[in-house]
Amino acid sequence: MADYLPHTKEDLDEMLEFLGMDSLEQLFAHIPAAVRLTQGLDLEPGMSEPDVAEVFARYTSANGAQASHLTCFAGAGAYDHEVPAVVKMLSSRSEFVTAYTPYQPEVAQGVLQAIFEYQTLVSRLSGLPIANASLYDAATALVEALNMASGATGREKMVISAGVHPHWREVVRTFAQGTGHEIVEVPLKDGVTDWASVDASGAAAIVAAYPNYLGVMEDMSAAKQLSLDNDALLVLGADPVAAGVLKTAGQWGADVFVGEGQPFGTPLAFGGPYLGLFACTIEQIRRLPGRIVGETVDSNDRRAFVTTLRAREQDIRREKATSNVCTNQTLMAVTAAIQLGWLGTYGLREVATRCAQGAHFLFDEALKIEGVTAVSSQPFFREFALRLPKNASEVLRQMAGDGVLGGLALSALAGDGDRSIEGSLENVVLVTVTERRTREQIDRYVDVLRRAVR
Amino acid sequence: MADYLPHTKEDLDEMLEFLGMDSLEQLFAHIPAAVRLTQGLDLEPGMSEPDVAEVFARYTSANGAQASHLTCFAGAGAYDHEVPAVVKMLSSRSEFVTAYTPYQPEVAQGVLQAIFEYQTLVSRLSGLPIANASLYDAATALVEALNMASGATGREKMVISAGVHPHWREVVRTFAQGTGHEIVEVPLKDGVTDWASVDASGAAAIVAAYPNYLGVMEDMSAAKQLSLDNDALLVLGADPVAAGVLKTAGQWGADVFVGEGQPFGTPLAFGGPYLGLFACTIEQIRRLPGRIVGETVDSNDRRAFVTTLRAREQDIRREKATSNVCTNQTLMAVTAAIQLGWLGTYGLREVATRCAQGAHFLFDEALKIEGVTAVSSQPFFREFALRLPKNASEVLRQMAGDGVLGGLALSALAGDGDRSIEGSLENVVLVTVTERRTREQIDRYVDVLRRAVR
Amino acid sequence: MRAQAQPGGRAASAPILGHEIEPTIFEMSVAGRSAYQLRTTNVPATPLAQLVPSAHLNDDVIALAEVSERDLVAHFTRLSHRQFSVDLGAYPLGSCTMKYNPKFCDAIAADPGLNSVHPGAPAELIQGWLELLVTLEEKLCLITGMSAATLQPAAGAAGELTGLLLMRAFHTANGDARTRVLIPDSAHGTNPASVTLGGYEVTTIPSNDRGLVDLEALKAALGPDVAGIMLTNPNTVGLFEEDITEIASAVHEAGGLLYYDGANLNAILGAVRPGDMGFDIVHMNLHKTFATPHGGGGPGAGPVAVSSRLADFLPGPKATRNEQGSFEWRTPARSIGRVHGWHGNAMVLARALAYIDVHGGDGLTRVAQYAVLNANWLKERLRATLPAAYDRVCMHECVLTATNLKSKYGIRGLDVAKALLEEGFHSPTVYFPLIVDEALMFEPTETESLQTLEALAQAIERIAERAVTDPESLHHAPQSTPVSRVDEARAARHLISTEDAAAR
Amino acid sequence: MRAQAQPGGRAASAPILGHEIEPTIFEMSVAGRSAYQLRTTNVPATPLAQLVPSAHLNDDVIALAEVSERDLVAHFTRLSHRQFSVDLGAYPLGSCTMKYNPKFCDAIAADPGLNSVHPGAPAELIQGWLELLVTLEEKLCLITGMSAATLQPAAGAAGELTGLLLMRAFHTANGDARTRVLIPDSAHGTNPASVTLGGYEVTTIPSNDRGLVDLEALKAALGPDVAGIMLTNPNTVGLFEEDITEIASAVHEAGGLLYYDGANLNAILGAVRPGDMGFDIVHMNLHKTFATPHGGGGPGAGPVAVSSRLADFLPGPKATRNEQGSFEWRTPARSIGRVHGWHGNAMVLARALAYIDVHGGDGLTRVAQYAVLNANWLKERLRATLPAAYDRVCMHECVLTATNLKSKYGIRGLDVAKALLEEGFHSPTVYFPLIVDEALMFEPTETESLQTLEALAQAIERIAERAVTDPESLHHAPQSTPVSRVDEARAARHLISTEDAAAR
Ligand SMILES: Cc1ncc(COP(=O)(O)O)c(C=O)c1O
Ligand SMILES: Cc1ncc(COP(=O)(O)O)c(C=O)c1O
Repeated sequence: MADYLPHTKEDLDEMLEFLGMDSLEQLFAHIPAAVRLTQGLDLEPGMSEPDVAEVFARYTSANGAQASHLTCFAGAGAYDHEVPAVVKMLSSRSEFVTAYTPYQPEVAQGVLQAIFEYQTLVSRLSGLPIANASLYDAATALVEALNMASGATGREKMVISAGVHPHWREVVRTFAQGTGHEIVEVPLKDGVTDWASVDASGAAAIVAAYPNYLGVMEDMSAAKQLSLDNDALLVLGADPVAAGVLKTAGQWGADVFVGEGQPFGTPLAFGGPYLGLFACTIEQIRRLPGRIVGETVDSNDRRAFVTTLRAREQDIRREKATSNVCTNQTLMAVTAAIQLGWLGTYGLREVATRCAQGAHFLFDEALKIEGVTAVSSQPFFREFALRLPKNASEVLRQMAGDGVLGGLALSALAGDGDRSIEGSLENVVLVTVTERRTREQIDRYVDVLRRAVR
Repeated sequence: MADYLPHTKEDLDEMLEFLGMDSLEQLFAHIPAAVRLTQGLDLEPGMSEPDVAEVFARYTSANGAQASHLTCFAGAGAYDHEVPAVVKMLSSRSEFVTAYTPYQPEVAQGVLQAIFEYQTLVSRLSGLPIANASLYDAATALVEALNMASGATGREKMVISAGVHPHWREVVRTFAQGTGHEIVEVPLKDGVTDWASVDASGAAAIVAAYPNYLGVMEDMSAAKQLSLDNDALLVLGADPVAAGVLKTAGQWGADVFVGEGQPFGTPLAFGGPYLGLFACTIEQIRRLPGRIVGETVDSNDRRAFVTTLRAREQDIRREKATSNVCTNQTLMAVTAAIQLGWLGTYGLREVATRCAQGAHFLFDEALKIEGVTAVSSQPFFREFALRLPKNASEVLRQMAGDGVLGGLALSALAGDGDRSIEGSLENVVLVTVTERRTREQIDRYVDVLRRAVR
Repeated sequence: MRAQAQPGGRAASAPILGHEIEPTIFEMSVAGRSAYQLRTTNVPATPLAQLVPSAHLNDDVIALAEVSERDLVAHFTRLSHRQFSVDLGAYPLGSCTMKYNPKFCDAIAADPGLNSVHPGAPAELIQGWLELLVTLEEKLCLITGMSAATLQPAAGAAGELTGLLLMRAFHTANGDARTRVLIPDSAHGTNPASVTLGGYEVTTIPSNDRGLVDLEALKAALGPDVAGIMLTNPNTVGLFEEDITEIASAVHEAGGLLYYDGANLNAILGAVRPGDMGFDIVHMNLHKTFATPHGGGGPGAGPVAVSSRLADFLPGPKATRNEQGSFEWRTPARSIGRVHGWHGNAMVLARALAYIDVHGGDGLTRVAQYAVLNANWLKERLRATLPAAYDRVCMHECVLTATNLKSKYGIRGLDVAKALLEEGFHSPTVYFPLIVDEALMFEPTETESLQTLEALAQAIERIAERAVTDPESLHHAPQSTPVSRVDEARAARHLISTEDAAAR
Repeated sequence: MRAQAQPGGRAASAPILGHEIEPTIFEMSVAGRSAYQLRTTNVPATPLAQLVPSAHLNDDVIALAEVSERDLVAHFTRLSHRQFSVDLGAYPLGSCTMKYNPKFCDAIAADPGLNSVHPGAPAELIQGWLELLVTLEEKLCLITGMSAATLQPAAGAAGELTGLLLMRAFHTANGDARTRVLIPDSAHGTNPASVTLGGYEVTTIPSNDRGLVDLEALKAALGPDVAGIMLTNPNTVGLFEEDITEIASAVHEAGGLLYYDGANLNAILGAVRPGDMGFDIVHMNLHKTFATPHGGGGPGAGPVAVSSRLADFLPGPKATRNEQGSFEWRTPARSIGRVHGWHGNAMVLARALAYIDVHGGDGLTRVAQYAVLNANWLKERLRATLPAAYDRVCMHECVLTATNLKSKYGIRGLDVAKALLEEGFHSPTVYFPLIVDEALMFEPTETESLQTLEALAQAIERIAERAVTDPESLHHAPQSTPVSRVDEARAARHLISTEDAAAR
């Protein structure tokens, strides 16, 4: 029985003979004996594919992954959107899947042109002229945005709304340990950033989320004004689905847009691989993190695409690079281009609209349940936080028993002491509705919630 | 929202204007009004893909298709073999899937070469030099074989062993209504064809199955002798998996080989699309049904493949064609070539061997159950019939409740009065084991059977 | 050194990189290499010799190929790159309806809930499958205006033969021994071939100068020995047989039945139904009209629907809704018997139902309307370059002719077809139907856009121009394809149909 | 006539047919066309204006593209035909480990049981996922000889930065303010870039003439301000740092930590473990060693494993087996915090575990052995044509140099690389590592066969011959590819990175 190694006994013999060796071990003979493994790896021996499939069947069994069977009302950057068969088929074509970074453009026009189209789409959705060829996810894209702001301003202070996704803020704090950025968090009041409560002087960036992670559409003029007043960059983290109908980051005056691209054709996938969207103004182009594809011509003067402005990148600029990113999320970027091609101009609008319609419908119905109240009185888009009369985790557990993933408990998502919500988080649940949720499912949600909070 | 029709309102207007028409209906105006549909089709309006997926979820639900969840011990030409991810991936590449018959060889070398390789594989497995590019399934391939025999001998009488799959025999009888063939069925005695019981004089073909549908490996010399004695063609229907280790049709002296190619990479698929394997001697080449691919060169003298000997086919020979087949099962043939490439020389042997090992192990264990007896005392390969102390359909129903598809009830498969089995069929079940069945599953089978016959 | 350069991992044959030939999998084989992996079963590994009497064991090992999974993947991926397909570009191959097939239907057919079901499983365990089949039968009957159908035939030709056996069973049941079936001279080759296999003789009816059945000739051919007529409508010239009601009454009056070859059903969905035209038996090519990708030559499915007086003869067993509202297999009272080893190409049937459901009555009607619109537009657009064989409103396909190019510049229809390959399009069907000289049969289908049709028209115009300026180059087209024009005669003269026949 | 020829359904840009350019999806767009289909929800369709205050609504419609599903499929299928990939042919791109990736692992990653799980679902509902992660962490630790790991980093570079933050946290916890990190001059660019982001200064250590870290220079650079050293071993020249134990003790003695860049782990699986060599922090490129297809540039995954004294600092939350034997999320006591929005590239992690399980300890050991064997064989086979930069036993890759060809015939490494594309192979990595002139870095990987390597060697020999006979042609290679040599300078000079920047 085979694994994936093509070497026959005869091949091995011939190759070793050619090398003048008589065993494979000899190839490793120059490794100091003191550190050589003598007994091999302490792992089970190899199994056949069907045997491994059996092992994995345990991980994915009804017991191992109940969550995969529930009707999903959870969001927070990870959304249960329609991914049609056509997008799955195209994005899994092996030419896209088994290529690497397009270092040889003559045989990589497929990936290069797909990225070019992706960059165009991200640029249009963000309202900013420059988009890169993808970053890991929204959280790390935000870190790159802060590094850009710091490079642009020569400053270290980052003023961040607590309306930014709690995980993103956490990631920002982690990487600040290396960059030395000073992170100043701005609390929310009734779901809206209380910019007045902080001193933004000397800030490199003003960072806001739109809609914020609680779903609230904040008026971004305030953040923009603050950035202008302090000569800071305005960095907006935006929901790219909502971006199909809301004012763009560019229209709000943002210098940098970051977003989570998962909604564009990538499954929930337990959180990854996702897709870090990134766009910025032309002024920042020399500080752009990661790859960018540009149009050019070949030696026969035909249009061709190639990665460009490479002098910013780590392989050339090394310790002075704008970012350390190398392997990124190209396949997800290609997938996003395909999914957005499928949605088209009006499909994305329709999806965004249906999300909002579903969310508002559920919100209105849920508020009819005794003891359930809204956390904020502000206009929201497709996500909203509810305060329940009981511990949210408990309620979610009970709802799961009825086949519904009722949302995310804020105590788990944000952690105690988070400044996005006034008062205790314990009873707060963040609820999301996508275009895949039917009225029947929403009605059932309300029923199940009603029973669970009783 | 879209279907798959690209025509925009503007396109329609422009096209109609170009044609000097002002409505689509005008295109149909020359159809006599008396027969025109005025109200459109009496079908529900179109639904979106996700809506249709909901409808299909009902068909495939646990209720609708319990059988898909059972551990499968049913066979009779439809076998639950391993189909690895790599074969599924390759055979679903859209270039293979969305092409048609390779009428333009310059842009169809992919399919043509794959068929050439398939023909080689079928030729080797059958031990016969000529294989065609596929037929619908084994049953209809057998009909083609009889037509070939009739063409070769100018006779109409077909002497068929009752060891041939009951459905194939039924199909043969159906098509004989058109060809006028006289079908003489030869009963089995203790699982072996009782050739002596019939008069084969004037026969066009002697038809046997190897192993026969009850799994029994009959000595094919008898059939061969009969064909020689009567100047008839010997037509063998063989299990192509067993063919990996048993004597080939060619070695037994067959003139024509037919078989069911489903075991080579095609799922159970509720019976179709499957794959009719067909091979024959060089003498019969001008009577070959369907397509055949041949090697040649292009105008630059490079190797190329093309469909050949086309003068036999319906599009050229019309009412004198050797067969009416046009659309065949190319994708399954390509799949078979891929699967056999994956199995390779020794993989197929290993699969065949494991089938036999599993079947014999189960057979021995099952016979230990009180009241369970073998229908035949003859050597079998990977399939066998058991006589139960109870109605077989009843027993199978009960076993299904325990998660096991215990085989096929002969009363359903063959129908009453079938001459393959002496005595009543009512309590007889046909059991199959493939390489996918583990000892644990077999032990469970025996347990469940024991309980069911109690 | 022994090592031969063998291109397992070398892509020189993939058109993206070059134009070398792709070795066969046998040429890539290296003894001792393999790809397969089987599960651990713990079944006792009794030696085969103990299970199989030695008289049955093959003393030789049958050599297949010995390749790694990597080489297997590279080989078939490269072969796929040497293959044109609908997903790459337009495929206006007349009579074949090479429309775009929704990937959604592929996903339906890949659902293990349908795909992992054994065809012999007891009916109680497969109610969903049976309901699916019953539903499809009902919808196909509604679409064609018939009363019952069999889903067993695996393709159009199988449907034809099934239909002819039904015709025979019907007449036989009436004690009526008829011997001839009428077929227009424009008919597809499967029709006469099926008639022969159905045990009938073919009588060919000529077409008139309008490309339609010559009604007088037809009437003259009718008689008490005529079992029926096989027609496709629109016919293979792409024209609607306008005299259909007259034809139908004439045939019926003579005691014959009307068989409808449904290969061209795509033209008339929602516009007119075979049943309403008077047909008694209808086969459908689900792979043409209802969007099964053609698989490089198959699989398809060719259900046959009939009027009520023929329903009792249909093949069985048939999925049937019983009185309790559940589903079971039933064989019609006077069934001709099975025409397929199991229940037909079931996964194709499932796809077709999904396709019908997505489109609905309104969508299917649009399918036909746009297919017909596209064909007429193309025909008109090319009027000056390749005139239509018959200058009338066509249905979903148009038969154009290259006789002008041939007489003036020596450029045949085949040359045009081959040159079109270089232009990024698949060729139309050439030299069919046989009654049209230098026929080029274009069926754009409804899924191609106006803009694509315009690109196609411009490509043909460029070719026509080359016919004037550089006719020689057209005789050598195509050159940019994986192989250039193929020597078909040599393949037939010197048959090499397997690796073993090839002297390598 | 208004209709423009737009090649939605025209395959002229697919290399199988020709070499036209493929239009962008925006060029294919036609107003009013669309492909999307959404389910019927019956949710009240309140107008957006009632849900969203007008200050927030965009007055403009953002134009994406308007294409049919058919055109979408054709476009991206054609683009795929303009793309080289492992599945088409060998991809000996040094440092990137472009091995064949089993399709089985793709199937694992496509399983809805894993793929449809929301990352924020409560731990009780995702025990299987948590167990998978814990199991993977354990196995990665066994493979590297470390004691705990984080699976969060999304790629190698993210792992590097995570590792540097761990280094920082460790020193900080010890009240130890160190400022410099040592890096050999042969290091991959991500290393110095990560060091900067980790808040350290880079001190570059020269390589000696054997291609290894200059031990004396290293020792000289050490000091109390050195936080640690980043090494990959084998290094980027493909050579094993034989002085590793001495390096390790020197660095440790100076109070520094050793960071292992695991991009080259494929060379040493089962032969030697970073932990046993003395490394404190190890990142792995799962997409290189553990067979995630590279996706055209990603995704990957870059887990970081550490020795026990660093375990407390790992990012959290981590999937953890609790005392009751079930699984939960726990954040290490002194965690540096999250480095990913959720739990890392989870589906890549699942693939890697499947890959590890199929191979087992024995298979992984063979992976490294055969990878090293292939590289050494190729190096020796090409000795006369492209000599190795360092003439010693190499590990899984070999750095060859084209300086001969350059000085004699003016043929640069780049020319060789481009010509190789025409030969059906992807190019090696060119001009890296920077310390080797005209470097051509070949990493054949273990999944290519001897026969493929021989074909590769012959192709290179042919190119070397062309350097003698027709050097000019090499400057213009490749020509048979979808586009010929690309003007990179122009792209940078005149940036057009979106359709809107392009003046079409
Ligand atoms: C007009 C016509 N009739 C019959 C057929 C036969 O159908 P099938 O190829 O499915 O057997 C075809 C298919 O090519 C056809 O075009
Ligand atoms: C030696 C080396 N180190 C680090 C990296 C960075 O890994 P990644 O691309 O996954 O970020 C690479 C990848 O190219 C590499 O080759």
